[in-house]
Amino acid sequence: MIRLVTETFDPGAELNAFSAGRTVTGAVASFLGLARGDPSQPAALELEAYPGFTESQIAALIETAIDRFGLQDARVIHRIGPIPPGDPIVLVLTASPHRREAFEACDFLMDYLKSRAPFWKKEHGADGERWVEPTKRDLSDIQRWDAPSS
Amino acid sequence: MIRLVTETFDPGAELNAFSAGRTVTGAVASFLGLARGDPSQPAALELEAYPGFTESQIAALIETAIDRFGLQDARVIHRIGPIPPGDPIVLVLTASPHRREAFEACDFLMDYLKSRAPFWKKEHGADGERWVEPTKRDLSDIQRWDAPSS
Amino acid sequence: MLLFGRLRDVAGWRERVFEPVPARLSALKAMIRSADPALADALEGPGVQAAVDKVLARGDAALHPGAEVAFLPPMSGG
Amino acid sequence: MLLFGRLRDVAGWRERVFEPVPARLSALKAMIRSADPALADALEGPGVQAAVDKVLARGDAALHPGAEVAFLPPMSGG
Repeated sequence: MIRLVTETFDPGAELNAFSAGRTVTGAVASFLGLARGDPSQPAALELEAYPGFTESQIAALIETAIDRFGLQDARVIHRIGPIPPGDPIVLVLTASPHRREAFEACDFLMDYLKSRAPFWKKEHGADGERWVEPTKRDLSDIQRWDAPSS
Repeated sequence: MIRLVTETFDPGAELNAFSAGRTVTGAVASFLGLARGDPSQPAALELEAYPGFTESQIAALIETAIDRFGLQDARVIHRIGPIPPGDPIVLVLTASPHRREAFEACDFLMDYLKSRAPFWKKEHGADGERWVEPTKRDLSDIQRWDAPSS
Repeated sequence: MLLFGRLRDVAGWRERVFEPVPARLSALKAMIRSADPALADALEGPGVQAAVDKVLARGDAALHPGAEVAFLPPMSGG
Repeated sequence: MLLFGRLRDVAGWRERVFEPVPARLSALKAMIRSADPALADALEGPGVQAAVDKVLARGDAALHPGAEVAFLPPMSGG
């Protein structure tokens, strides 16, 4: 499940809702990305999505992760629009019977979200605004998952 | 910070408290372990700790993780005593400027908690009770972190 | 036609309707080049992808009347 | 002296006071062997560690009067 939100969201409530009633799960991994920035500024960054396309791309990615890692469930909540410093940007949740798969799937989903999901990010810094593109580290992170496993 | 609790705890509230006001963090990874078991049974498992010793061992482990992965913070909440199916057993939280270190530190802490932290676990199954010791997979997971990095 | 991220800043607009819709993506790009060479250059930049009706386009996709074409610069979420 | 996990089930008790405290861990184990050979065997089992005053003991640690000795079978948390 993927949800794009234009207002802040409650990561703890999302974690609890995702974990509730799971008597066969065992492992829930999560990643929470927070907006870094000067707390005196109204926005640390601004995220743009392509409504409809962004959700369908991420929904397909979640299906890939569920199949690849044998997950029971996965969820992505992603903020769009202007985001104040300290606010949650993204929350990825994965559930599986064993912790290794839950961790790896969460890591995989974040790497894809960082460099291949349809978002465009503008950072608001002291010296103005700039569009952010994936870093070299983001690109090498994502390549870990492309390597043939055979 | 390590906390042992004898009653259930609220993972979402812990995640929110850990994440609050972090304008320089960027990345919070978490792992939540849930008790698997038959929902009609009063307890899925029972965990014993050695009060004082268990906390000091885990506190030292958290310090190791903070140094090794350059974390800003880390927290472990661990349930002890009888635990009903579906209840949280352990929550590990890590905060760092980049996601890779947050994920790896969370993974590292869980591997240690599974096989080297002073807990003794008794599972309540359909065929009675049994003490659980680390699985082969737990032992190979922990060895990943022992390999010399040079 | 929709522009995202820095492409919008290059063009100075986000959404524009082309009537009639050119038959192929290459024809649309040629029209853009004659109107705004800087934007046309940006569309050829590294990592820029096109989507037609919210599906990523490979190669010189055909366009139908009413097609929604979007140009997507390198993506960065999270 | 404290026993944890399955060692407690082997012994049938969790906590016992030895007076006077033997001078070394090896002497304590010898006392246990004469009283409960099955427990003594379990203490020599794979992965069993000893802690003295809540610090893991390496080798044949010395014990002082009032020392808290704990025997810890293989651990499994989370």
